[in-house]
Amino acid sequence: MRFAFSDEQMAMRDGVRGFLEHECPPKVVRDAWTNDTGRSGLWPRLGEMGVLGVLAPEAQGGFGGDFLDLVLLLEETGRAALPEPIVEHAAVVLPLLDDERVAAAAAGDLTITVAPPSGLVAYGGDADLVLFDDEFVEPSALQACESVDGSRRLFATAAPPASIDVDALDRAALGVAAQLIGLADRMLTMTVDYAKERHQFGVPIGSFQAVKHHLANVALALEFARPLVYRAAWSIANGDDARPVHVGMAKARASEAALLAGRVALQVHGAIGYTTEYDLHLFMKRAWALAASWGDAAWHDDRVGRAILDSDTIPEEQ
Amino acid sequence: MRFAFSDEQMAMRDGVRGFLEHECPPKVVRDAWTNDTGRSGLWPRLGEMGVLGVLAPEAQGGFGGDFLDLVLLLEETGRAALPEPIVEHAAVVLPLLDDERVAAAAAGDLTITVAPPSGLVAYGGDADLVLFDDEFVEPSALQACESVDGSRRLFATAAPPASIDVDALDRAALGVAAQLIGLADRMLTMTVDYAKERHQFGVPIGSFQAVKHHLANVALALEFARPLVYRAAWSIANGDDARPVHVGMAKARASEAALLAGRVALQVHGAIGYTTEYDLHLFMKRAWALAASWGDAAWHDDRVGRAILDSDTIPEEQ
Amino acid sequence: MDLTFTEEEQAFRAEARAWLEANVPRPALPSGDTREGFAFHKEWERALFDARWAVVSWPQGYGGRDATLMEWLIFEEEYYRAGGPQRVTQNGIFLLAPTLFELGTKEQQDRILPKMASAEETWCQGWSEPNAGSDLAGIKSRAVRDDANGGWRLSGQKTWTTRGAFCDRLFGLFRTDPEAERHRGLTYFLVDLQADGVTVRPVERLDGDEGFAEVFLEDVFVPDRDVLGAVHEGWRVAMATTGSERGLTLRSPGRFMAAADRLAALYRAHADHADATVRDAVVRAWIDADAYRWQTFWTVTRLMDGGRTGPEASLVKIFWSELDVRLHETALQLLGSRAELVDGDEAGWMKGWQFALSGPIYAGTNEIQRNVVAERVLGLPRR
Amino acid sequence: MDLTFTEEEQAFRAEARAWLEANVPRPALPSGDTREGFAFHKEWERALFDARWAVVSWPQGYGGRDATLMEWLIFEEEYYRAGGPQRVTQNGIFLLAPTLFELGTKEQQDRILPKMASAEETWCQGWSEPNAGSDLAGIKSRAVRDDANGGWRLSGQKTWTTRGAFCDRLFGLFRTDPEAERHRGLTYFLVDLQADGVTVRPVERLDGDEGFAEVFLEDVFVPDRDVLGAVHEGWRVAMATTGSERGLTLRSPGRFMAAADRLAALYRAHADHADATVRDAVVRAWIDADAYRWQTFWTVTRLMDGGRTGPEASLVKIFWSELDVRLHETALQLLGSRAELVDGDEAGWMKGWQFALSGPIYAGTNEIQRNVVAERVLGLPRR
Repeated sequence: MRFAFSDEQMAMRDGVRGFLEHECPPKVVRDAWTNDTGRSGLWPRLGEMGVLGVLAPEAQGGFGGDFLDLVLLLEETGRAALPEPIVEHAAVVLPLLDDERVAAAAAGDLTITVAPPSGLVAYGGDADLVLFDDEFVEPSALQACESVDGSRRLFATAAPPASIDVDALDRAALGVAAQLIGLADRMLTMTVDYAKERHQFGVPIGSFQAVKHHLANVALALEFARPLVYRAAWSIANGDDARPVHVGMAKARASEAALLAGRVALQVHGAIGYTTEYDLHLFMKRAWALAASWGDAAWHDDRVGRAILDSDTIPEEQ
Repeated sequence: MRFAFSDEQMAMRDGVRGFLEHECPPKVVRDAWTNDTGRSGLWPRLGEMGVLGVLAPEAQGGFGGDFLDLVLLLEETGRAALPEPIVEHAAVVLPLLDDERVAAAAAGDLTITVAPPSGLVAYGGDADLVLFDDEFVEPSALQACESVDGSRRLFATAAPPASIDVDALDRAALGVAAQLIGLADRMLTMTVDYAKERHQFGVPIGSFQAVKHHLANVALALEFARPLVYRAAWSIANGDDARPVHVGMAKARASEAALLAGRVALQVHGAIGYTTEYDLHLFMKRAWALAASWGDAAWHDDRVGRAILDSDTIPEEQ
Repeated sequence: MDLTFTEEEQAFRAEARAWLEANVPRPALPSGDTREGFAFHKEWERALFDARWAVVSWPQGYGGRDATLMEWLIFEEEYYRAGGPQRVTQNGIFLLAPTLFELGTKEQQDRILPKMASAEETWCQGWSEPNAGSDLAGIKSRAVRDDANGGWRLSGQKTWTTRGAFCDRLFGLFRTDPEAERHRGLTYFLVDLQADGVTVRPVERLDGDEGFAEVFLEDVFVPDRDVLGAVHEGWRVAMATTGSERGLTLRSPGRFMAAADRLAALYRAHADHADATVRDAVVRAWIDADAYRWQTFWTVTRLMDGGRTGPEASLVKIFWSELDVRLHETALQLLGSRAELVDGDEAGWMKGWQFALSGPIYAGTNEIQRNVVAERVLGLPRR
Repeated sequence: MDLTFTEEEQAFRAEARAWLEANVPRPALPSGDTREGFAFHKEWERALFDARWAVVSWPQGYGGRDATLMEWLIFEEEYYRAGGPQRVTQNGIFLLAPTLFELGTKEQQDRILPKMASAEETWCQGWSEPNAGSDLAGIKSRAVRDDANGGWRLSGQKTWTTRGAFCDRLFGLFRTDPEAERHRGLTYFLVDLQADGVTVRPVERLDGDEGFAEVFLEDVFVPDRDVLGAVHEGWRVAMATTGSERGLTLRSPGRFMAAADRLAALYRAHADHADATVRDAVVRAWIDADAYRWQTFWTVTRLMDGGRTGPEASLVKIFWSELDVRLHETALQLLGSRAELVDGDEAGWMKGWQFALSGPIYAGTNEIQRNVVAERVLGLPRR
């Protein structure tokens, strides 16, 4: 039993974090609310860096990696609220592509997104292809609709897909779970920093026990959700039979951690956080959207519950 | 619309409160843990005072009152953790008795208890009669069993009753809800007093914001549960068709308020509250037992839910 | 105790219901927290005023009906039951007016109240400042005496002023005694936002509406007749308002009963795929709205008997604000992955959720309110 | 990353499982927090020791197996999976022993550790005093120098001493410098409870067991060899213990995984009439137990790589203690109106509930722990 990432995986995480801190500051997310595509313009460079092609075979110019190599990078895209269909493209679609397309997708020459069970396709309007049921279709006949997160452009399919491959759904749910961990961490950091600076009654508001306990509760939720996400990434990477259960636990707790982080962040910030001039809302609204997509906490808890309660034997913990 | 008790009802409440403060201090409850009957010895005097006979016709020596006259008195018996089957006797059984028995029951010459759906009869061993289904039987063939509340003597029937009259169940559930309000109020008061006295880090622990907010949450639960209990008492007294829904709301929120009051009381007291030498456990364990009896919060919420969600129209609020 | 409504109360309810069913705008008005929407809402307020439904609890002379508090609650129930629009006059009629009735001069009452009720003059509040949020006593905006012109000259900045970009006038506290600190030396002013030296900058809120404003004042003249209460006594004057703000009038049970009914209807529409825990949350929200209704009848009966309400108002503010959050959170859970849409049929829930999130923050954060409950209701030491 | 167990780990697990399945007492032993029960538990501890399962992570020389932290976690999983009894030696082997290994002399280690592991000598902790609970630095019990006899004379009162009425020896802090205040001038002593001047009064806990004790000391002689660490440095010495107390060893994931499995089984037995919200609570408790397991593997991997764990230990204590409360609360909800029975087949849940309620209180209340998280993990100002 060794539950830690490799030095290479950590180094790649640090590289992507540094890149996004520099290239995807809140201003980039904010601009995506009003630009044509809702996107960052960083897609080709994410291809160059190998982020899009982590799951692509080396022969097709990919990294030849697995979900463990990808999960920390997706967490960073959450931390930055990167406005791109990167979970759909890099985590869901890539393993399903034929050789011609996989190289283009890994390089970032293509953008491919996915029609989820809701039929609300993220960035569908600007994508080259959309995975609908088990085929790739042109994003024609998509109806633009508006998300509370203005940098997350949604397009509705005429009808929701009839079925979703369970492995594809698990990769999507876990990719989003990783982003939710990054979002929660970002909102916690923002709020701790604000609570140290902001003074009321002659002291930093972070010195009030009520504020301390709110923030400690966020740290608690994060501390115990994060390992579930990494464990599920291992289960996907290694084809563990219980991966749907592991993904369910991860998405459920990561969704709740991010929603709690948003609630506490807004409450501690007060009115300033309630304005769109301040950056918090960019992350909070992304968290609202992602927590409910690819199955919310209740949906995944039910999924886990069926596995552990409706069978006669509980999955052996080993 | 006039939502207040009459001066007479308040005066009777004050009388019973004064009587119980003097005659039923914690020592009496504590003694009931170890004496033969688990009872207070106050039954005849409660009869004399007219507490047992509130619902009995005046012709039979009763008060000729309704549930509104009774509910505040039951709240006081909860505040004192009076170890008696008073809800079963005075709230459930009395309206069902024939003329001979009603006089004796009102006077306290009889003690009559009830077999609830669980088949666990409170004080069944020491009672003269037990209401089982719709008949009164001798408490024979009852199996003594032990409650976590040592002053609440339980006896199991061979089989649980086949059916319970819904009005009897509502009177029992609301009577217990009133006692839970009294218990919650008592535990809140005890804990506020302790938090003012107990010093740590050179200050009263009640000056810590975390302790303040714990106790404020108890006050909040009580403030909004209590009117539901009084409203349901009016609905029973006036035969309102929606009384099962009103009782359900009252028992659900009163149960939660009392359980929360117990949790917070123990947490704020710390180790001292965790000893049986201290009085808190007498009230906390009664709250545990009553919150789960005659339907717990989840059971009553379901009952309310069926009424408001499974019909096409929501009951008109008027 | 009599939990039936009197014949008068039933008649009042019936009249209100009939008028509202006939007059509530369909389709719903655009948000009153936008410049375009605000104009529509002023028209609606005018219609309410003309039918004497704008301020039912006020004296007839000022456009009211001398309604009892109980009748006012009934009106609120009917107003939200009928889907009545938000009240853009709220800060005036619910926050400033009680203070005017209590501490204003007859001249001020006669001059200000009728135009307030008819929305001819709309009011916003100027409490918060960049460094005076939860800590209101940190106010730095000041007023300097101008004897020559018989008034004061105000300078400083107010912030988070709801609808400040659309309103005509502002009420708030300014420091008239530069030597005094904290709660002392403040005065309560009524400020014309068209006056020279006033700059208003709209600020966009979470939901995209420009519902906030920053108000900058530079040497703005305010005549003595627009001082409310005694000079330097502004804190005491304002407390009457914040008292009522936290108390009954700000958010009466009617709106939450209506929201809970809409939530129950939303549940029925989604019952086939709704999670059992979400069903339970719907039931709890509905029960809590009902609990708020009865707790309010309990309080109002006491008030009508001549009793008073004090710090218990903090319990009420905590309860409705957190109920509103849970209620909308539950609706979003029912909508699932479609909850994020802000242009669909159910977009109102996401809009309402964002509005609900302000509840635990404004009018005194719920952290402050819990302190008040602990210290002033339960008597725990302030430290 | 490799989330499979090594062959060594699997072999270790198999050996532990086989021995435990063959040796765990059936029926379960009576409570070890009663005088009668304690004797049975000492026998069980002796059996564990003889099979070298008492202290698997200790050196072989002291009766251990030099097991890795990971193997220790595996043993804990198997121990609770097999329904192994509570560990009445816990305060010695998990709280005192780490300090002895770190700061004790070789003589102390050789003299004390073997008897501790075999339960020949049982240990209780003497931290709390009537006025030193959450505020441990409020300790008033004192030790006065006795040069003539080469030791110290202790006086004062310790309280909430778990199993103090049954144990042989006590470890705790006493004030050796009467001038010093708060954390200064304390010394860590090992006290023989049979010594002259010691009076122990059992105190009954919520669940009816005499699991607590008050320990009164009057001029009790303690030789120099029973001073642990440097004189006046007791606070620093004790922190090692409270560190591990809040950290890994006190409540490892194994017991909660086993409890969550029992809860799932209880749910299945009641599935026909269980409320949907209670089903959800069962699932959440099970997931949380699993989350605790993986958070622990995450931490232990870091420790085995030479990393350290600090104030994060407070997050762990908050999590398991509140999980334990929720888990038992859920079980009681499943039992419904039969939950209050303490003599039925399922009485263990009510007993467990009462034990769980102590979790958020002892070893530093969860309020204190949340302060630690906020100040030392998140870096918020202490004020």
